Amino acid sequence: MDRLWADNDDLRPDPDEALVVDVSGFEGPLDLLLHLARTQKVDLARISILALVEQYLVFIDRVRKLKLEIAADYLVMAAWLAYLKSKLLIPKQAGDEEESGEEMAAILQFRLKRLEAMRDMAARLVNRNRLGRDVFARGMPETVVVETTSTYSASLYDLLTAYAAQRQRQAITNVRIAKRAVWSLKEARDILIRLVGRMKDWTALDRFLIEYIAAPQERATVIASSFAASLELVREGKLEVRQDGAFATIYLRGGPKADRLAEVAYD
Amino acid sequence: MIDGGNAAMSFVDDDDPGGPEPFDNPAARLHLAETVRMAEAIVFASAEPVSEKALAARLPQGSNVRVVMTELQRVYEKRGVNLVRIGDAWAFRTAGDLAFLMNRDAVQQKKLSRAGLEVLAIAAYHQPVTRAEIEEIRGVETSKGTLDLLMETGWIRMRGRRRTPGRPVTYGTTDAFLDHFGLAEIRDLPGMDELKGAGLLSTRMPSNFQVPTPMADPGLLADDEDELTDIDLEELGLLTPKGGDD
Amino acid sequence: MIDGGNAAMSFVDDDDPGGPEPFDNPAARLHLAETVRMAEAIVFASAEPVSEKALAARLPQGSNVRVVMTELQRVYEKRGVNLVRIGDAWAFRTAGDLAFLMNRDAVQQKKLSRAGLEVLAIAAYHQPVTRAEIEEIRGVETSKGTLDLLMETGWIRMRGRRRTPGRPVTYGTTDAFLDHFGLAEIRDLPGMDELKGAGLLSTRMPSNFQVPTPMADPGLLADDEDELTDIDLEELGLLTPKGGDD
Repeated sequence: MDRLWADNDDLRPDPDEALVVDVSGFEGPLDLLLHLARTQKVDLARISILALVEQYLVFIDRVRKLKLEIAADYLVMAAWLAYLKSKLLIPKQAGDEEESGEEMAAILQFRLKRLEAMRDMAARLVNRNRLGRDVFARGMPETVVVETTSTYSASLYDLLTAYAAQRQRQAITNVRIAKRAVWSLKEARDILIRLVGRMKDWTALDRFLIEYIAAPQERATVIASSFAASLELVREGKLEVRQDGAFATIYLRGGPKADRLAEVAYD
Repeated sequence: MIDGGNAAMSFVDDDDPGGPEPFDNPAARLHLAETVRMAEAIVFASAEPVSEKALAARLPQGSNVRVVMTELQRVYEKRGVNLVRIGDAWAFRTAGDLAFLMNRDAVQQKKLSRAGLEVLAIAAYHQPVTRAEIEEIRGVETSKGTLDLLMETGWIRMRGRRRTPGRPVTYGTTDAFLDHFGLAEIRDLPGMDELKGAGLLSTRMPSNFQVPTPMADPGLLADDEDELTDIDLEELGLLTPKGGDD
Repeated sequence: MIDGGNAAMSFVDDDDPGGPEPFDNPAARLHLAETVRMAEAIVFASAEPVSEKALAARLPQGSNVRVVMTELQRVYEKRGVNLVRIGDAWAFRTAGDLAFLMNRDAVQQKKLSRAGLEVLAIAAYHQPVTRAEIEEIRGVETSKGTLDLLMETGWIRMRGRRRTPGRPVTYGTTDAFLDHFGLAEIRDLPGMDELKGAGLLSTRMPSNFQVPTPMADPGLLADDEDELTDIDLEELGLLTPKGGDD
């Protein structure tokens, strides 16, 4: 809950140090990738995506070997990157309508650049002259200048907080929820959207997922949940699924709705 | 009243509100000076920004609030206290260059966590933005309570809903955010134009985004290529992760 | 330091602090101007009058506090705000002739009580809703005063009567409510998933828990709702009975 306020923010593991292999200090797979990209010590526009993919996969392997608990996001990303790597290494086949590995790499690079830009902007923002720290308001206000339209004030946040707290109090909350094995349908859905929802390329996600989910009892739930979630997303037009024959690899890619959502967003 | 104000703005040069045009008349000039004094007293008395609407209600009828405030801003430009605009409200704040003098007494403020700061920056630069978009940009689920606490701090707010299927709630920043970070408006966020130009404020990769060349290091890649050409694609997918062991 | 300040006073003419004696040197004059800016910021930001001793401690070493403050006082002499000396401390005050601006319509804005917020939120999400239903949702009796107060704010209104035994009055929100909370329409209120996503609602709610989707057009009567008639309004005491003087 209090993750909004920093305590020991800079205690991030250094993935280069063999002894410290832990993802707990990272804000998800993209953050880890960005951190690894920085170790290439070149501009993000000039990093080798292939080398980056390699670094990530090595890192995840090391973590798995030490049997450290690792969030599903990291494994899904590993699966996707392993796929990307195969695309980058195999020349594009003639008549292949799929996006090339280079295009997939470009999208990854774009996402890394965008995240890095937001980090930079966040840093510039906190270093501005801030009210109450560098710049001050009148310390001895003489009167309350108010808009005469309303005597009472409340913010939408106040309203929603009051409502949520009240409804929560009244609801019977003694329902116990069993600890999930790995993935709920919702988790699978969220992760799929976040990782492949907007990818235009056919991705054989399940194959790579199997590779990266170690425990056999987890495989069943991961595959079942991600398959069920992908069907749901297909129905909503956010995802497309392709299978060339019975028991053949299942490919996924972003559907037409996934694109439209993004376009409307930034008109 | 504010509309009237904007219309009258055309007579006045922003950089030189004391120019000849509107103040030719000594009586008009005196009148403006008196209105400026009144605005000064009202805004100075308040610790919170005073909206132009509230000012218009208290200044003599027919006052052009924007002209008055621009003049007052000019008067305070080089002083130890400056008049700043926050959205469509005005406030006096100590001058930024005197921060060294002021912040030694500042109450130690809680520091935003990295996650909190990132969500705040994304909400500011990408607004209106949905939670799913924030998560897409960060590549990670937003922990429960990050948005909640940012809303409690009064820096971000729910703005409305995106007019798309599912009508997701959108987030954006508040005037308190502008006030806290010393911004007159969202357009003044640092680096806004560069980010826009680079296409980094879009949810999808823009078509003009420079497609990088992962083969920037051709030597390394060529070696790998030779080694692996014989290997079947399916096998490769399964074997790849183990390649990292050696 | 204060003594030093007083001693230096003898060189300066109060009415003309820019006189020849101490400011002959342009560097000294610049230095004074900068010190005046600092003093201005310190006094402005302080929550109480600032003593000359406190000023001396924060201004550049060797500053003549009395000279600095006298200069600052001169700057503010004819402005909407004046610098006044109270004993040996300094503070800004609204100019005496503008005091009339301060007291007019100084309505103290009050925060809505917790009960008020709850009833308001229930009226928004569950409208059209009767008082009995509000009480059922809250699990406590709602005092009539709370509803009266909310109607006084102009945020909730009586919509009509439910077509059930007893014909209870139904309540809902007004356009002023949307305006105050920055909502384009009532459907913009976040739903259950969004309340959870923002961290306002626990993710571990019972499966039968629901947050209603507010109606698309709250202006229209629901199927089981009748319009309020003049007679209803009379009964509710909102309309003086025709001819009645009490």
